This record gives sequence, C-alpha cells and structure tokens, in this order.
Amino acid sequence: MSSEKKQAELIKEISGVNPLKCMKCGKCSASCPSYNEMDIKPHQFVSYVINEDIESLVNSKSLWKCLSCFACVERCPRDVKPGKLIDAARQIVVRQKGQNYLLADEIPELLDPELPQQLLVSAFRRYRR
Amino acid sequence: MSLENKEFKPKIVAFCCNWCSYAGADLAGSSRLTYPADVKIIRVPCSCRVNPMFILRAFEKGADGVIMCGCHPGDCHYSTGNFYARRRMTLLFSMLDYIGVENGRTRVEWVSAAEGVKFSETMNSFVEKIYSLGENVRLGDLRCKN
Amino acid sequence: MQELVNRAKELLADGTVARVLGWKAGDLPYNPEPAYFEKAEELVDFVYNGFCGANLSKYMIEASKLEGKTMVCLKPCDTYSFNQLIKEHRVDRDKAYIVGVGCKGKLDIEKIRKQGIKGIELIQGAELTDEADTLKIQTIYGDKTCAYADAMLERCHVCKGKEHMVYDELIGDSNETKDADRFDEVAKLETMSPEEKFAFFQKELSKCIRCNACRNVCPACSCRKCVFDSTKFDSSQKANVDSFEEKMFHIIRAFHVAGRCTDCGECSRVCPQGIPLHLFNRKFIKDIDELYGEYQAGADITSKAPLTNYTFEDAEPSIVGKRG
Amino acid sequence: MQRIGVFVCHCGSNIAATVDVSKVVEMAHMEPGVVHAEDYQYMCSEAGQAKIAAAIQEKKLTGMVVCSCSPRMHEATFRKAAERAGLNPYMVEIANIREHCSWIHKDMEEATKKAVILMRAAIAKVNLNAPLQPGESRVTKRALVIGGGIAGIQTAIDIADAGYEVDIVEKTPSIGGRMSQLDKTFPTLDCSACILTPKMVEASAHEKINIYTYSEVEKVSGFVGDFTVDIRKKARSVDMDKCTGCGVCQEKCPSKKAPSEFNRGLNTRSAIYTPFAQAIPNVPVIDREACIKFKTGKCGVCSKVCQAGAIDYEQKDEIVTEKYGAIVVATGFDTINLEKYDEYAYSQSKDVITSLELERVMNAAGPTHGHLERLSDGKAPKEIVFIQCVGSRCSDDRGKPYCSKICCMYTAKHAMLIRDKYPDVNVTVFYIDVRTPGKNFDEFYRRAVEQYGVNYIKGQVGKVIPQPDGKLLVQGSDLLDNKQILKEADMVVLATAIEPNPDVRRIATMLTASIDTNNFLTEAHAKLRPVESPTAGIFLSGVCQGPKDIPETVAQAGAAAVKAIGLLAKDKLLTNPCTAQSDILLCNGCSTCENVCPYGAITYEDKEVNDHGIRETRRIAVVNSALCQGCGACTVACPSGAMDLQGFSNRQIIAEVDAICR
Amino acid sequence: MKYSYYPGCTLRTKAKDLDVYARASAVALGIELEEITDWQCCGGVYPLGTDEIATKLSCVRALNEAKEKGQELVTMCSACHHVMKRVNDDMKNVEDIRTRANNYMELDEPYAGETEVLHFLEVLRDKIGFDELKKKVTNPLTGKKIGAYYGCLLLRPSKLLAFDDPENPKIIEDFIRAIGAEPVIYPYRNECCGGYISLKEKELSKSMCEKIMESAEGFGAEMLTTACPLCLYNLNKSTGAKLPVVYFTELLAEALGVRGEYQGKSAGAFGKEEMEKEVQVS
Repeated sequence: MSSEKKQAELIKEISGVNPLKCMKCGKCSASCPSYNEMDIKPHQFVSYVINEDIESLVNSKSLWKCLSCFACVERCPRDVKPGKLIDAARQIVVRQKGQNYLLADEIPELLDPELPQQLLVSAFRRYRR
Repeated sequence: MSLENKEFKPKIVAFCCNWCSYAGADLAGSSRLTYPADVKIIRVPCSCRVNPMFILRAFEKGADGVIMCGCHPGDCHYSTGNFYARRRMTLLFSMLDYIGVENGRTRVEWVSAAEGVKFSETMNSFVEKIYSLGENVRLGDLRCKN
Repeated sequence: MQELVNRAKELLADGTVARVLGWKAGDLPYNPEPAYFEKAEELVDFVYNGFCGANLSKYMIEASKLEGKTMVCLKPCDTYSFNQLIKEHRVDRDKAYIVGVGCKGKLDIEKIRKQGIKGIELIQGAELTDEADTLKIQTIYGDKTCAYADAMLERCHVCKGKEHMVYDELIGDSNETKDADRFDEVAKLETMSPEEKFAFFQKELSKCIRCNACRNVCPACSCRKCVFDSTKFDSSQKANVDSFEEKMFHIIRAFHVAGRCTDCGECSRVCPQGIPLHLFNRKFIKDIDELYGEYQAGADITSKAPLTNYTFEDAEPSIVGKRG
Repeated sequence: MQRIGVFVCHCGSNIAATVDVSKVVEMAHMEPGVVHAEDYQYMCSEAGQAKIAAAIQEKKLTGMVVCSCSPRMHEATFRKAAERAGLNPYMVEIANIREHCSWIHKDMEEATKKAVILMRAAIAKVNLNAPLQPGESRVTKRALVIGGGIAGIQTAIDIADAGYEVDIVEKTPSIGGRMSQLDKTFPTLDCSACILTPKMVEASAHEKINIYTYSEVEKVSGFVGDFTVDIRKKARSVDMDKCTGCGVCQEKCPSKKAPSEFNRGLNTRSAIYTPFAQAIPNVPVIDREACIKFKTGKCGVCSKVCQAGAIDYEQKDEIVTEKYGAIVVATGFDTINLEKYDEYAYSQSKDVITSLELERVMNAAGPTHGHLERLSDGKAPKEIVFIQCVGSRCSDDRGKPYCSKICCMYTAKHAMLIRDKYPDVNVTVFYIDVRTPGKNFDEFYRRAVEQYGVNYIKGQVGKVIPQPDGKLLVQGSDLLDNKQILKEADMVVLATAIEPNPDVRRIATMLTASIDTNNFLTEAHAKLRPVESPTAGIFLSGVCQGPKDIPETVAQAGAAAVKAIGLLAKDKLLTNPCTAQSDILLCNGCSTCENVCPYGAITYEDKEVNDHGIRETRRIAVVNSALCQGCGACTVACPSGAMDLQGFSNRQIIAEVDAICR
Repeated sequence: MKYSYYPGCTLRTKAKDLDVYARASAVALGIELEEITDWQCCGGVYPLGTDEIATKLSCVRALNEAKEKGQELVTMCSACHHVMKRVNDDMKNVEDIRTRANNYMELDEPYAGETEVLHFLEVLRDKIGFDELKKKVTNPLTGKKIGAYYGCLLLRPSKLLAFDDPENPKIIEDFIRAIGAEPVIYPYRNECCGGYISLKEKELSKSMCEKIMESAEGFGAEMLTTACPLCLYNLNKSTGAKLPVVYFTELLAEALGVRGEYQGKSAGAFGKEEMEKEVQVS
C-alpha cells in the first residue's frame, strides 16, 4: 500500500467514516460557522480523503478553525459527518511528534484571569499529543 | 499439524421463506451482493414450515450452522406463520444452548423481499460467526464425518 | 384405601361404572402396577399407597373407547394430565368417573436403596392413612427406618399443590410436600459454561438405551404412532449408535410436548437408567413462563397453548444469547 | 424409482461464466434416478423448452430438475413446458444456480461445487415428488379499489369500462385525493381541478362504480378470486339520500375553528363540511370532534336550517360486507413530518412552508384566495427561496433514503408560475441535483431558468434563520462558486419528501401484501410485474408502490386495472395443489393444527378407519384444500407428523437437508 | 432522590457559581448530590478517534463509581455532560472500546454502560418536572426576558445525547418559564460560539459571539443563560458582555430564594449537614 493510501485508510479508520456515502449536497459547508476561515471547506474534506491527498489535509489551516461544534455531523443527510474526518486529520497531526499546534511557551500570553480550565484542558487534548 | 492445516469449510443450511427471504436472497443475487458459498438455501413456503426436526437433522448430518429467515413479524404472507416460527425457534435455540451447543450456530433473521443488502450482510456475518466457532462437534452424527 | 375400595364396589354395583382403574399389588412391596377391576371380588388386589406413583390419566385414552364409564383414581398432579387430554380430545370426560385421591407424596424406591437399604421385605408407613413421617422397613438384614420426605420422588418436593383440577368426587386428604423450587436445577444448569452443560447432558444422555419407557408413560406423548416410529421423517427405528440419536430423540420429544407437558414427572420416574428427563421439559416450561407469561398445561381446558399462540411483541430468538 | 432429467442452463454467460455447466451435467449423471442430463444456452427459450420436451418423451422422464435462475422467475415456465410434454408440472424442481450461486460467487471452482450441491438437493427432492393436480376455485366478478385519488379513480373507471362492478373505498369525505389539492400540473401547467373534476364525475356517474367515501376497509379474508371484505362506513351524520348539497348548513354552522385538512391546516373550516367545493359526493359530514352539538348537546343549527331534513345526529358507523375477486391498492402518499428538520425553521416561522402548502396558497380556493402572500403578515414576498430534497435522499434516520421523484419538477413549476404572475419576485432554488427524466421535463426546467430567470444554486441549505424583522436568513452552500451564502428571503418553500400513506401498513397486513422498509408496497417483480403484489389477486396503483408523478400514476392505474380485469375475466382459477394433507392413520385428532391455521381450513370429522385391522371411529383432521394456502404451520404443530404439506413434505425437505450436508 | 455528582474541573475553579448555586438549589429541591470521590477531569472534549481509549478512562472511572452505588450520574457542565454521555455510549455499544477500556481498568465487574448520565437540566425536566419546580419557586423572576444559549455540546450529536431537539430545543425555555421569567427564542441559540478555538483564534470566536448576541438582543433578550462555562467565558469575553450572561443554576437559586445566602461561598460549605442546617434556617 502506498503511503498516501495508508494515510487515507488511517483517517477512515480513526473517524469511522465511509466518505463514499457522500452525495455532495454541501449541507456541511452550508452549516459550518467557520466556513469563511477555512481553506479546505468541509464538503471538500471528503474528496481529499477519497483522492488520498492527506498531505494537503494535514497542512490545511481548516484543522484549527474547526470548532468541533458538530453542526455538520448533526445535519449531514448521508451519515458522512465531515467533522469526524477533520478531527481524524487533526489527530494524525498531533500524534506526530513535534507537530503540536499549541506550544507550551505560547500559553502564558494566551491566558487571561477569567479563562476557564476547560478551555486549556480541551485545547491540550485538541492540539497536543 | 495436519488437522490444523486442513482448511475448515463449514456447511451452512439456510431455510428461507418463499415470499420474503428467498426473494431477498434473489435480490442479493441480482444486485451481485456476495456472501460465502458455504451457505446453501432451502426454499420453504413459510418460516412456519421449518420443523425443529429439520434443523436437528442438518446438524446430525454435519451442518456447522443453520439459519432461518422469514418475513418480518407482521408481514408474513400467511399473516401469522412467522409468529409461530418465532416461538418455536426461540424455544429450540434455548434448548440447544441449554445442552451446551454454541448459541452462535443457530440464528433467525427477518429479511424482506426488498432487503437484498440485509440478506447478504446477514449471511456474511453468520458465516463469519461459524468460522469463528469452527467445526460443529457437539451435535454431529459421528458416522457422517470421515 | 378401604374407603376407596368400598366406593368402587358401590359404583360397580349400582352400574355407574363398568370398571375401576386403579393399582394392584405387585410382586414386591414397592411395585404396585396400574390395573382394571371389573368385578367387586377382584378388588381384593386393589392397593393405593405411597408407591402408587403411576399417572393413570393416559390409560383413559383407551378406556374412553370402552363401553360404559370407568372409575379412575387420579392424584392431584394426575388431574392436570387428564385436563390436558380433554383439551386435546384424547379422552372422553363423560366416560370417566374421576375419584380424586389424596396424596401425601409418592415414594422413590431408588432413593431408599441409595440410603443403603437393600433386601426389602416389607415397608410400613407408606399407606395414605399412616400419620407417621418415617417409613419402617423390614429387610433381610434387619429393620431399618427412613424419613418419608427423604424417600419421596423429586417431583413431590416441587409439588404443584393439593388441589384436583377435575374430579367427580374426592376421597382422602393430601399433604403439602413442596419444599423446593422446580426450576432450581434448570437455573443452575443455565449458569454453567457451554462446556459444562455439554458434559452434563452428554453424560446423562449417553446412558439412554432407547427403551421408550419415558415415551410410553408420558401422558402428553400419546400419539397413535410416534414420529420416531413412522416413515414421515426418515427417522424411524434407527439403531441408537451415536450420541446424537439420544439428543435428537429427547430434544424432539421434549419439543413435541412443550406447552402440553404438565410436569407430572413420570418420565424421570420410570427411566430405568435414572436420567433426569424432567430437566428437558422443565427447561421449556421455564422458558415459556419467562418469555410468554406463566402457563400451566392442564390447569384448564380452554386457554391457548403457548406454541399455538403468539403476540406481536414476542421475544426474538436472539434473546437466547442475550439472557443471563 | 423416478426417471429424472437434469437440464442445466447457461443463461448466456450469467451462469456459465462462473459455473462450469458441463461439470454440473457430468455430476448429475452420478445422482440416483438421473437418466438424462444436458446443458443449453437458454433453457427458458423456445429451443430450450423443446429440448426439455424431447427428453421427457424420449427418456420417459417422471421428474426433472432445471438448474437455472430463481424459481420465482421461471418455475412456471418450466412447469408449463413439462405439462405440454405430458409430465405432471409438479414433478419439476428448480435448482437456483444463478441468483443464489453464479451471481454472488466469483471463484469458478467454488461456484461449480455449490451449483452441484444445489442440483443434488433438487434431485433428492424430486425423487420424492408426487404428481399433483390443482383444484379449482371460483372468481367473484367484482373489484375493490382502496383509495379514491387519481390512481384509484382511473383504475376504477378502467375496470368498470370493461364491464365489471367496482367499489371504491375512500377514507375522507370526498374522492379526489392529493391531486385535488394541487393548483397546476407539470409539464403543461394545466389546472389540476380542470382535468381531475371530470374524472371524478365520470367515476361517480358510472353505473358499474359504487363509491364508499368516509369509509375504511376493516377486515379482509379469503384469497384471490374470493376475498371477503368488511367496510366500515363511518357515521356521516348526514343522510346521503336526503341531502341536496345546498351548503346552507356549512354557512350557518357556528363552529368554524377546525383546521381545514384540504388546505393543510392553513385555514379553518366549519364542523359540518365538505372538504372542497367540487367534492364528490357533494354531501357534507359532521366532524364530531369539532361539532358543538356533539360536544355539549346544545346547538343543532344545521338540523334546523336543513330544508331536506338530512341531518342525523344518531347515525352510527355501519359495516358492509362484500365479496371481491380482485383488490387494487391505491392509498397514495403524504408529505413527511418535518419535526426532525427544524434547521429549516418550519416550526419556528409561518413563512417557511411546504410545497404542498404552497399549492394551496397559489390556489384560488386556498386560504389566500390565490394571492401569493406571507402567512405571517399577509405581505407580498419579494424574495422566495426554494429548498430541494428536504428529507429525501437521507440515509440517516431523519428522512427517507429514496428520491421523492416529483419535487424537482414541481419546484420548477412553482418557480415558473411565481415568476410569471409576479415578475418582481426573485426566486432562488437550492438544489443538489435537478432530476428531470420524462417527456418534455428537462425542457420545462430549462424554461424556468432561461425564460423565467429562476436562480438555481447548486448546494444544500444548512440553516434558515428567522430575523427579528420577520425576514428569513437562508444560509446555504454554493458549491460551484465554493462559497457559503447568506440570502435574505421573505418566504422559504421546502420540497418535502413524500412517504406512503401511513394507513398502508395496516392495509398491507390485512391483505398479507408485502411492504418494503420504506412502507411502499412491494411489487411481484421490479421489472416484469410492477403492478402486481406478490400476493395473488392484489394489485398496486399509484404512489403506494413508489414515488410517481401524475402521468405515471395514471399509466400504472390503467395497468393495474388491466391486470385486475384479466383476473375477473376468468370463471375459475386453478388453486395451488401444494396444500396440507392429514394422514388418517397418524392423526390424533388433537386440534393443535386447527389452532395455528390462519385460514380456518382445518376441521374435524369422525371417520371410520382401518388401522392394520383395528376398525374404529376416530376424530380426524380434514383440510379444505380450497381454503388451505400451503403455509405449513400445521405440519410443524402436529406432533405425530400426520399433517404434511404436498410439494414441501417432511421427507422432501429432509432429503434436501441431507443432500446439502452430504 | 440521591445522585452521583460529577462537578468537573472548571466548576472547582472559574465556574464556582455554576456549582455553588446548583448545590444550593438541589438542597432546596430535596435532591442530594453526592460528589464522586477522586473524580478526574473528563478532558473537556470527546476524543472522536475510534481508537482512543486512555483519554476515556477518567469518565469510565466516574461512571463505574455511580454504577456501584446504584445511582444516576449528574453533571452541570455542558462539556462534562457531553463527554460523559458519549463515553458511556461507547462503553455500552462499542464492543472494542468496552473490552479495551475494561482491560485497563481491572474492575471487579466489567463496566458496560449501565449508569444513566443526566444533565442537571434533565433532572429538573424528567425527574422533578418543570411543573413541580414551578410550585417550589418562591421568588419568580417575573418580567425578565431571558435568552437561552445552548451552544453545541448540549445538543449534538442529538442521537447520542438524546437531550432535546437539536434544531429547535426547548428545555431551557421551559426552565425559564418554570422560574417565572419569559424566554426569548432566537435562531442562533444552538449555533457554536467558538469556545474551543477561543484560545488561539480569538478574532474568529469573537465574530461568532457577536452574531449570537446581536440575534438575541434583536429578539428582545435582556440577558442570556447557559450551562457551559466555556460559552459563558467566551460570550462575556468576546462581546464585552453586551448582554449579561449567567449560569442557569444562578437563576434557579434566585428563583428558589436561596441565592443570597450562598453568594461567594465555596463548595466546601455544602457538606450534607451544613446544607440541611442552612436551608432550615432560611
């Protein structure tokens, strides 16, 4: 198996999503609150996985713009759930060493006294290994 | 060693009612939905035609799994046949389980004429189960084995 | 017993019945056997004691074809079988004059023997009228005693009760003998691993010699011709050469009587090999009770039998793997 | 010993590509009783059947096995071929080596092995077959049509025109169905009422058609040619014979708050009502839930104003029992409940409506008298957004997995009509695909775009956001432009998925007609028998079988009528001889079988028997073979094996089991 | 009624109000919240990867403790509720995860999703009943126009959480009615505020919060209420507290007339005895 294929299979495995079920209706992109910030749009995630272009996916800034709000997951009529694919891609990045999106050094400047624990905890889980 | 190397090919008998499940199997066929060739289907008019004797007979003759398929409860072509079949099979399977026959070797699944996909999925999962259970040694008639 | 004999004489004398169906003494103190009595003088052989376990209801199938009525002695548990036979149109209620006889629990000679009591010549305390709760047993090795309860048949420990379900008159009182739950044994087996269950039944059933005693005594197994004797299933008269045969026979036998078996326990009582055959029937009864609601075959003559009934919401067969 | 012939079909390459047919023939020769075996390209062809006939005669065959496609496909064909050659048709068995073998297996060796086993099972069975003779049953020359929409009306008219009596049973107070609620029809933009009303009148005036409105089928028994049906005529509270249809009662009725079913609840109607002006029969019913007289005992206005004295508060439901030879189901459809799709804000804003509601809004007899206006404030909309595929093509459990088929066309129709009548209104359609197969359909859709300037955007809508000022913000995708767009609209119209009428499940159960996972009735064959149910004597008309537009519905209604006529034209039907039989020497007379027979086909008789010299009278089960449908429930219930099923006997099935496990 | 209570990390620190007022209200409503011993943080975000096990164990521990006590598990925080319910569903229905998690845990008896997870709002709706709650309100918040802010975690994915209609929820609105105030329904109440990204994408989350605030204000809301510490923080922070945002428990405590006494107190003040004492006094 080529490495591209392996990566695509990994995404499918982590997410539990079968991208072939997608009928390209665009409801995910129509629901996404972060749409305008994303370089690869939610509905396009499916095609990238089908085309095994995981390289572009993991380098996409969309990974970090996704709110994990599950609007696309909730509304997808085909049970494809692009949000899960995005999360899987993010997992692939944070599982690689040195790919942490959140660095320990930058945390202090991001903090403010009101910031709830939850935000830090979840940020660590989302962004770091 | 030689025993382990001998590839296990299970014998699986599927009783299918003529109106729903047999048609579902036909639909699986015409939709080219594959399932292992180990499954052989016997056509019966209704699931209520399946006598527990048939199932025990199959095991006696060396079957490794027996599955019965019928119309969904409420959709029986003869209105009530599958209701009786459901009670009969529940009791029979419970008895087989009680005397120590692995529960996975028997199954009932309701498959409509429109459910070719379900038919093939059911057969795939049932065959997989039988492979995992291996050869049926608890019910077979030893005379039938070489 | 004398009251029974007296009543039988009266009924024969006034022509109410043409014959009496009861028990007569056997060649040993503990093996009375079912018998017809057509004349008053024959009744000298009539016995009714703790060893009269035999369920006479099945004999009424043939007796129903005879001229005139038959007086039949039925213990409380026997009346369930009789009712079930009425329901199945196998006996004619009008041909029977049912005397409901009292019962204080029936005895199992094997249980007495198991206590090391051998060479039995005489047993006292087995009469219905005896108040004593011990049996006095005279043997060639001297006198022995045995607690009545310890000598009772398994079925009497799980007795269905003192009530007769159907009768024309009652003679004699009954004792409460129930001191166990009839499903305990089944429940214990259910919790075993498949390997243990298989080993248990393999061991028990391998004792079977296919003598058909269970089939012949069973009031529910009353087919004119058993499927195992007919050509209908290619299953007739086969030699019992492998372990499967017994399983097939006993499972099918239990299945054929499922929902009809009153749990009278005769099968286990008569098995010369001591196989606990009631464990098959009770398993079905337990499943039926749990899955389809409590049902006692023979408690009435109108209710629908569990296997000729259904509800839309019945459990799926897959429940078998999911329960406990 | 039977003399069996085995015929192995290649089915072109359908079988031969995966199954080594010559190997199957070779193996056939080794089976007991087989005296002839051959293979041929297409056994079902005339040449193939000729080969069978020749073999039957030359080899004096007493039984035969055809290894071919499913018996559901060609069993009848081969049975007829055998019969023509002088062999009893029930001496034919089919080994299904296509659907159950060649089509699902890839490996030739494996498939060939399986085909041989399937053939062996069939041979083992046919060895035990016995010639059977079908019985005869009569045909009641009357048809029942369930549902009085355009499908039911058309079917009834066609059957009646052929000279047979037809009854239509319609649940609502009037025939007409969904089509009566439509404003215009695609692709010609005819007024729906203008083409439907004459059909309704024709049906009601036809001397062979009898219409039961406000009635439901309650119970069905019997079988093809001889159904007995109980019809519940619900109490109308109005005497149909006396009522003149003057309408005064409806005008004077003081209770006018009940939601109008006909107008989809967009406005209200009186408690005594006819659903719409052209209703047939033009006789109102009293909605007892809404009627003051029924609720409080006081009022009685309608009775007072009725000149004809037709009001009858005491009227009761009535059960009519009729016999029919054929039954046509035409129960139609409804739109799905939008409860689970509230991202479109249907429950949150009055200005989000379904397409069927828009039909009522556009219709002159509708709640707005045909003026296009917002239902919230009555203002004329300037921007209208249509959303396609609402609940259709959804594989999750919210909607329906199928395409509702009609939405693309009616949305184009609506868009076009609005742009035509109100040129200043902008119309936008969010679509996933535009599906327009059909004569003049794509041309119609293109006209909406090219001539009427309807703005089609490829992409689904994610959310409809009601604004404080009453406008609706539509957030959707424009996939071709790769943009998320926010569009302000005054009205949003949802192309809501259609589903079979919820009653169909109950009706299908009564008819023992099979139904698919989406509650559409199943046809006997998807391609070759599309208007017949697998249950003999039951025919399917209209959307109850699958989504359809009006022309298709009418075509199918006619086809269903022809099938019913074909049945009614027969005087006698041959009955299935595969029925249960009781062995008098084995029967215990215990009544167990009687208790499980769904057809009441088993009775008991006292019969004189001679059991190996013992002569006695016994209670014996007797099967009425005209009533027995051959399910076999009794055969398993019978503990002694006295009850057996011809054609599927215990020994035959056991022989198959043995052959498979050999 | 006695429940196992899982407060979660934030309620111990920045979201004390959510916790303190909940405990106070619980006492007033006759509910006992028994805090799970040695609970660990749920992680704040459900690990979507199907192969994640270790990250789910803290939840399994808490769930198992509730199971052993035979209690239902209650949370206040939307995120904890979300993570707990989903992990519980995994343990119930995903064989692979159940087996692997149980292998790690070495429990006496394997955990298989037996515990029922409830958000406190669900307790109010399903166990107590809003009608019943209404009767217990001593200080109805009459006239207050309150917008419910659900956010995403409470509602989605609706199939798993089975909390309310994901597109048109009404549980908080019903709650607001029960405490005597007037709910304001606005379309963005189930739109994400961008909480999770507010650490690194401050601009983005700000624009989202503004959209929500504007919508609520447009429909006449005077304040917003939420069950999520992250939403509260983010809405306050990103919009400069255009409308006040409060926890639903604070409103509840106020309506039940127990707000004043507990203001500023820490959870430590809520030992069973103290609570009973204090409530009796009041």
